[in-house]
Amino acid sequence: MSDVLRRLGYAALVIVLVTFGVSLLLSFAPGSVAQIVLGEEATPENIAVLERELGLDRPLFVQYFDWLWHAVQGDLGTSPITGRSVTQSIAERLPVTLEIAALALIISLSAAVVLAVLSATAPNSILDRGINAVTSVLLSVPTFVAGPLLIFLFAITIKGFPALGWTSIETGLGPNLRAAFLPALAAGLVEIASFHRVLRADLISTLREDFVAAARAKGMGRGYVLFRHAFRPSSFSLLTVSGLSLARLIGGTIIVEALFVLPGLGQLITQSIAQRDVVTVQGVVAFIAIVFVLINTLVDIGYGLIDPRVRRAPRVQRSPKATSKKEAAA
Amino acid sequence: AGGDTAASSGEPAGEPVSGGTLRALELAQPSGFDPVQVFSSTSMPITFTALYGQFLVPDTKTGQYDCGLCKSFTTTDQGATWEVVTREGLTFSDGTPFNAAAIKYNWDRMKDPKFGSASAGIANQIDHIEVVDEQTAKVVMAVPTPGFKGLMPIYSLQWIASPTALEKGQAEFNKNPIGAGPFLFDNWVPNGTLKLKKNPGYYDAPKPYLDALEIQGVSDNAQRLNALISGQADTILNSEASIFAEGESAGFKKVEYQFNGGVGLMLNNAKAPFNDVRARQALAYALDLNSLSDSITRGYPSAPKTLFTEGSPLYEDIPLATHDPDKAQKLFDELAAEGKPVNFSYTVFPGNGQLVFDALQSQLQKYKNVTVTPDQRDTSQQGVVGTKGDYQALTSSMAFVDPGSRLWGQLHGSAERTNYSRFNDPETSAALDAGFSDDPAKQKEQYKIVQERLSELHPYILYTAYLSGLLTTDKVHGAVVYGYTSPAAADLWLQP
Amino acid sequence: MAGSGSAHLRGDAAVLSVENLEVEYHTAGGSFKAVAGVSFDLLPGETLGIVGESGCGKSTTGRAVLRLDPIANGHVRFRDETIETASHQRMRELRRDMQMIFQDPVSSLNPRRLVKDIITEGLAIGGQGAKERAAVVPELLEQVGLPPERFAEMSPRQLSGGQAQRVAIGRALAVRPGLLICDEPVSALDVSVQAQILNLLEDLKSKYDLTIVFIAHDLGVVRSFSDKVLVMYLGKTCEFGDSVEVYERPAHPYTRGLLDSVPSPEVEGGFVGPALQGDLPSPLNPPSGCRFRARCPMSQDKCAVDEPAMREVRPGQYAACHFPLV
Amino acid sequence: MTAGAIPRELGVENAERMAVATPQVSLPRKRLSILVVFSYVWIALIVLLAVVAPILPIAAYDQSVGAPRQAPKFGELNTLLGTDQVGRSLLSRVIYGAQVSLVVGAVAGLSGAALGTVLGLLAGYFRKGTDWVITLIADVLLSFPVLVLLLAITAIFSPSIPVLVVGLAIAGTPTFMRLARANTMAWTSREFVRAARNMGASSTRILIREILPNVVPSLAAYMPLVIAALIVAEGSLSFLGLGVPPPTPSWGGLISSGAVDLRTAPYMVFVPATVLFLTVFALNQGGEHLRHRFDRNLQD
Amino acid sequence: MSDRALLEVTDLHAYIGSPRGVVKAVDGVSFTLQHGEALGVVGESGSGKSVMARAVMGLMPARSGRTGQVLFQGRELLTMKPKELQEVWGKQIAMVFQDPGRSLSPVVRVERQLTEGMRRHLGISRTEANSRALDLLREVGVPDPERRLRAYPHELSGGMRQRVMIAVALACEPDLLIADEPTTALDVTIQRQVLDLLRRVQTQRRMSLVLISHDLHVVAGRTDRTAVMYAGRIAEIGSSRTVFQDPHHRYTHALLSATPTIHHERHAPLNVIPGSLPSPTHPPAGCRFAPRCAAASQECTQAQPPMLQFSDDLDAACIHPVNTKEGELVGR
Ligand SMILES: Nc1ncnc2c1ncn2[C@@H]1O[C@H](COP(=O)(O)OP(=O)(O)OP(=O)(O)O)[C@@H](O)[C@H]1O
Ligand SMILES: Nc1ncnc2c1ncn2[C@@H]1O[C@H](COP(=O)(O)OP(=O)(O)OP(=O)(O)O)[C@@H](O)[C@H]1O
Ligand SMILES: [Mg+2]
Ligand SMILES: [Mg+2]
Repeated sequence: MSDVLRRLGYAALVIVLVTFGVSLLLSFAPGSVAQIVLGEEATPENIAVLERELGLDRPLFVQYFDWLWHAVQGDLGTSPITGRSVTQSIAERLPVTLEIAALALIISLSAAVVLAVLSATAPNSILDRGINAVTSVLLSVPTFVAGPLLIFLFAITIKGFPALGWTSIETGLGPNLRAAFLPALAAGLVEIASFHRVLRADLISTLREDFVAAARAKGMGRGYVLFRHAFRPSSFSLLTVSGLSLARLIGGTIIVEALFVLPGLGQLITQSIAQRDVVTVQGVVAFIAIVFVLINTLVDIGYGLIDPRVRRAPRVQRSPKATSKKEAAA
Repeated sequence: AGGDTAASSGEPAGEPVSGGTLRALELAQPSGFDPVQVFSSTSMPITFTALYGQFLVPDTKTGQYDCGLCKSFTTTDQGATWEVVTREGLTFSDGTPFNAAAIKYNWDRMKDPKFGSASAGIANQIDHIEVVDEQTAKVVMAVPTPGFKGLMPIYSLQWIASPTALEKGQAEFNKNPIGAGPFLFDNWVPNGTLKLKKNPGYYDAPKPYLDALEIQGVSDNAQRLNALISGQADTILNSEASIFAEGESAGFKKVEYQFNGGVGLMLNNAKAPFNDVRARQALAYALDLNSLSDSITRGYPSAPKTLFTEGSPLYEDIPLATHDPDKAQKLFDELAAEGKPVNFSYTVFPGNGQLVFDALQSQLQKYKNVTVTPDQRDTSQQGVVGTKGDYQALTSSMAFVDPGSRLWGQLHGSAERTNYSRFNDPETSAALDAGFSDDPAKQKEQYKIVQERLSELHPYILYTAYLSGLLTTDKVHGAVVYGYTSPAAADLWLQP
Repeated sequence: MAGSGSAHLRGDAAVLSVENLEVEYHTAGGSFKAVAGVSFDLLPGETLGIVGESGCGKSTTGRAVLRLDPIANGHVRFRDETIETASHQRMRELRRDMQMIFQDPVSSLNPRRLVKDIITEGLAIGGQGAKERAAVVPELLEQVGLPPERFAEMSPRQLSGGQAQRVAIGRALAVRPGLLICDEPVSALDVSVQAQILNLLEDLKSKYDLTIVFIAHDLGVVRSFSDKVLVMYLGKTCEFGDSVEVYERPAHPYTRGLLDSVPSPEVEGGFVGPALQGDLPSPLNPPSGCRFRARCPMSQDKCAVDEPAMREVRPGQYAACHFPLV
Repeated sequence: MTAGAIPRELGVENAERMAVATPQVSLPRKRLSILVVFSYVWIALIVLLAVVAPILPIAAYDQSVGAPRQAPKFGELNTLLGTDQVGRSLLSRVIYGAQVSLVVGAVAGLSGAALGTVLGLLAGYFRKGTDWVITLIADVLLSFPVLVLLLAITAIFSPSIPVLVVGLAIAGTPTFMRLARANTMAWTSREFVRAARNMGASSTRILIREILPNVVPSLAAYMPLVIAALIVAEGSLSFLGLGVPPPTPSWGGLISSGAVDLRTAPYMVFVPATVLFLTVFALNQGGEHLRHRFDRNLQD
Repeated sequence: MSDRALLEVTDLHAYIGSPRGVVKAVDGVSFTLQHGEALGVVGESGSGKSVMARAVMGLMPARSGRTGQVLFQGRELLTMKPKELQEVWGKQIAMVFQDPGRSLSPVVRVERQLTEGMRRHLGISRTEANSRALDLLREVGVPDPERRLRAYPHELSGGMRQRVMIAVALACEPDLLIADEPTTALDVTIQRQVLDLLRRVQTQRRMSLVLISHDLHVVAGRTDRTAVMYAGRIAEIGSSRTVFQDPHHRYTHALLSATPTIHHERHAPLNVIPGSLPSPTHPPAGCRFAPRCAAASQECTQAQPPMLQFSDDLDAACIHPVNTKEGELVGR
């Protein structure tokens, strides 16, 4: 229990530091939201009035703690640019970003698992080397190159998928998935490579373990041993990496969202930074930090699901080898 | 005054047919629909004419403005006061009356710095508004503004929203904006698709023809075309020559309108080096505007040769600039010898800015005693740079439909806040003032002076035409493009 | 057993005297005392063997004496110095006089340094210049039986386990310590190499007049190498005495069980006595009273209540047991 | 030989087999794979070209060499890879672009690595409070999406190479910090650290002499991977229009400005994209290779 | 079949490709194992014991090769197809590995690890397999077997895990159990328990046993015959009592006298074997122990000494044998 509290406290600290950091950063940026709102024809007096109206003439600390005070109560404030509640803006855009990120993760995980199993069953074979070459290629194609290429291929040449825009799930799952597929693929391609890499390496080393030999020595088939005995203990690093990558995908959908014109968090934050809309930026950043913490927690829970050894408090006596290996994996 | 003739689509298509849903892509995404929040005349015309209708409708034949939602919009004292009369019985879609009080409410709101309207500048030219009677509002200007009516289509003063709805606050309003336009708000996800449905109570029946509109804003030109090609849209707004060409070759219909004037380098006349007219002239001589334009428009050069397009009644064959490298070099050398070398920075904004800079830089590289360096800013400063005069050269547009409003504001010596180039030439100012004449001949004469002065003094070096238009599938008709706020949503229809 | 008490300490003559040493570890599962009240001392030139099953706290004891693990309680005296209260600075100096040799020879050598640098590391820390150090390298290597010309420039990866252990010994002896703590120095080595190292240690011991704490789980090795032996169980002491006598006539049932578990090919069935039942309990919640009682064939009610203290059962032989085998 | 000892019988066939039949075993390939060789050659080539760019017989990167938008064609060197919208040589721009991409990637990578390593060493060695604070910093930086951080930084300072380097270095720091911390913890638990402490070594000495030399190789093996990631990050920024100021070329900038013409002049994207791809690919391959060679000592 | 040995290994070679070259881990090993017999295999680390066991089973790593003959109940195992081998594994030959912590799947409950083999080989139902698993756990002396069935390996102590491993190996009543250093990772007291257990089940079930260890003392007291391996070859093989008390091979002898026992005189120097194990990739020609052997002659370094029969129950590959009984060295 106290452990849970400590974790929560730590997470809160991280979130406060992140949001304060971003508001501090943006306070150094030239230009102000009032200027943006008022546009070209603004007079300095108008700007001053608006800034007072928005409370931007107060010291940074006061502004920040005011924001924090409201944020703690669940009110992330209102964007001076759009006049919309930030909570609501996030709520509107979250499904898009979340779906893209989750779909990207699903696509890349499933591809990577299949490839890694193929690779690991015959390390250094022609097949393995072929797969490695393919994933190395994927690893080296950044999203901003993959995106236009996918659009060119699948939207313009083949016309199978929309080139841009979002169809919400209310319209129907089919159109929704069609709209999400290309962006998710563009974001997920790079991840396939890293997932494949860690899973392959772990599978290969697990397959060399005594317990795999022991299971084989019982007369169990190769496939059975691979999936029943070897797969779960090999998926630690995969879990760590996919947690990191999900966090990265959620924070980094900026490029895909820009490429495919998706109404997601990435767009929101890019726009808000450009418009010096600190309130929205803080809200989104806080939110991403929360998601990050959440993903970390999920990953920790995931470890427990994958491996009964970490479910309960770690045993006192652990062979030093096992400990150091875990450490390295983490 | 007059502009170019309008371009329109689907002439031989016959009578308009009702029904259907049109999917359109505009140039930008709205961040809200409260008129104080927007500045939307060329980037989101369909959205806003759909919600709020057209307050004034330009007559493309005469270049004059007819009344749309208003009954009359007149001045009798050279723009010192304006009388705006609304239509009898006209209501907003929530049933509240569209009357003089509603106009006063909306325009007063524009002036209120609390709302931070982007049109506050023009609204502030209004001193106050008197509600004369239910239908009539008297607009008293701070200084006589003869071009006020012409400015209307550019600014968001033209979007009149229901005061009752606005009273509920911006957030509420954006969830259900209420105007008196041809379409009603259906649903909207910010950055997503805006859905609108037909307003059965629209004053100008049988318009609108469409049952529904689905509008999305996409700022990237190429992506908009991609979407059209991949069948995601029926029509896209466009302002780029190369995209028009590509779209046409992909089998789409083009509807294109060219503004007078164009887009180009705005030189800061109040700051070295361009406070010296020779520096501006040297630059104008030095640049091969067609090749500059070719680079920027990706192979469809359109550097305007003259201030007015050939179809305009005010057209004169006075070239805006001539390419003469030798003269340019001489002037550069001369200035350098005087210790005033032409070393300037070009302010680069995200978007096309970098390309313009590259083109500029690679051309000037061939000359001696001139250098250009980039001054990168982010979008947030786009508005500030001009107002503050914090630049040497900057890409800006000097595009207009009728010269009275926009050109006056940009070039007149006493148009302080909107004259970003700080150009102050008494001769030009006098001619602009005199240009507000009702006599076409006198007008033409005065604007000839303006054109002569411009080709002599070069406050702007225009390198590309300012286009506005549409690419559509064969089915889309009724798209008339004539400058700001076009096409109007009410006119569009779909061939079943 | 599993008792405390310091009846077996021999007073001021000892070079090293450890009294009621306690070391506590904090883990995610909770805190526990890996060493829970251990006392022993060494006379000059003596070798003390510490035996016990894995996890009973042998290494921890060795490290705590050097304060490489924090001392939670108890006293450690080396010559005239009180270890547990010595300043950091003083401790750094003192440690040079008390060296340690570790179980895993390979991991105790820095893989990124050469043998000649490793073996003179103590001298470098002591402030000797590069020239002086280079001069002593051959001597140091030779004394541990490694031909200098071949080994000086080698990296630890190229060494076999036995060679690595020789380097580790050489490094420890380079600073001329008075006390040497050997933490299972041969258990990672093959039998054939183990004998080489044991003989080497035996040689060096007489040559440098070393006082040695010798930790091992191989009972045969401990017996042949040490004068006195201390038997530990779950962080506590069971028995202390002359090594030959303790092996011949163990007084503590645990010592007896340990000795009976040593395979002996000469007897039918392979073992001389009955087996000990059960496993080592978790140190997180050790049994009350005598920690050994759960596995003890002769445990009685008293054992669950009272913790036995070390007491003399025979002249010079001490055991922490309510019912010693006498 | 004793009289009592008689040779064990082995069947005749077995005796024969003993002479010949030993198993044939293939050895793991020791040779560098062709891809790795290619990768090193490519990296060397790119670095070399970037360094000697000024003395190469190519046009300046900001000089127009002919008509705009020429497709690649053999013949003249400058138009070998085509020209851009302004008529500048893509070959020259790609080569000079390498300067930016490599400098930004390498300098940011190295400084991020240096900072991260120092912090990671301290955290992993001293643990407790130091570890807590440093891990907190890492977590804070990690929960900032990299691009958001960079967007914020470029909002403050207008983009320039130093700003990019600083931004990317900050972005790269937590990764190294975590790596260095994990490595340090693993090495600190080794007996040789204890042995050094037992020799009277100070913490500084242990950190610098004992642990650092072991941590650095495995971190260095990650460098190419990180540099590759940073080159991509710089590309993404340029793609968003926040890269190095014009007319200085960078690969990301070239791809971004070409992307608009993807349909009509695809080579404008393909040329820089291929170079970027090959470089990132080569760095990744090289990194993997180095990691296999140097990161292993963690395991054994 | 009863007159035939259960397992006949003839001239077995098992090589493994490694980055440093071909490791000649097992290089010409021959022995036979009778029904119900317990054979001990001893040798120092790296002498090829594990590889030999795995080569007999057919569980070799990638990049490896085997030649020779492994006849199990008259069937050649070396050339057997994987499918057939799977029928032999677990059902007829079972194996227990060195480190009980590493040879049980960490993420699979004891129950499944015990029953999956039975269900595969014996085709019995889940409930039946479960009740047999309970019986097995009881047999190997695991207290509270119902609870242990639901446990994960990490929840068991080392000794308990090794018992479970033995139960797993016994599940399908194999004819041969190969135990590769089953007690090396355990403490003496636990080692003792496990060794007793192995001995008990072996005699009760009349099963054949190959017990591998690096400690001659462990093997000698509890097997019928013992083979001493050195650098991939068998140096000496014979009845356990003879090998331990009257070894003929120089290596066996040296090994025994280098081991301090409870009877060793305090502080007396131990007999040492100079040098270290030969390189597994480039072993010396001739007798592999020759470079470390005090009695080595020219002859020893030239040809591999043949296996010589010294008595009914002892063979050794040594041409300068020791005879400890008479206290004198034979030969030279
Ligand atoms: N750094 C540590 N943190 C937590 N627990 C530890 C640590 N080091 C040792 N322990 C625990 O302390 C107890 C005693 O450990 P110690 O290493 O002293 O035993 P040992 O007798 O040397 O065993 P072995 O024979 O296996 O070396 C064990 O339960 C061990 O798991
Ligand atoms: N998978 C492998 N790859 C390469 N070499 C190997 C492999 N397995 C074993 N070897 C080598 O084969 C030789 C014999 O190894 P083996 O494991 O059989 O020895 P062992 O007698 O079982 O030793 P230990 O007592 O340490 O278990 C050693 O030199 C070892 O390094
Ligand atoms: Mg220990
Ligand atoms: Mg083995």
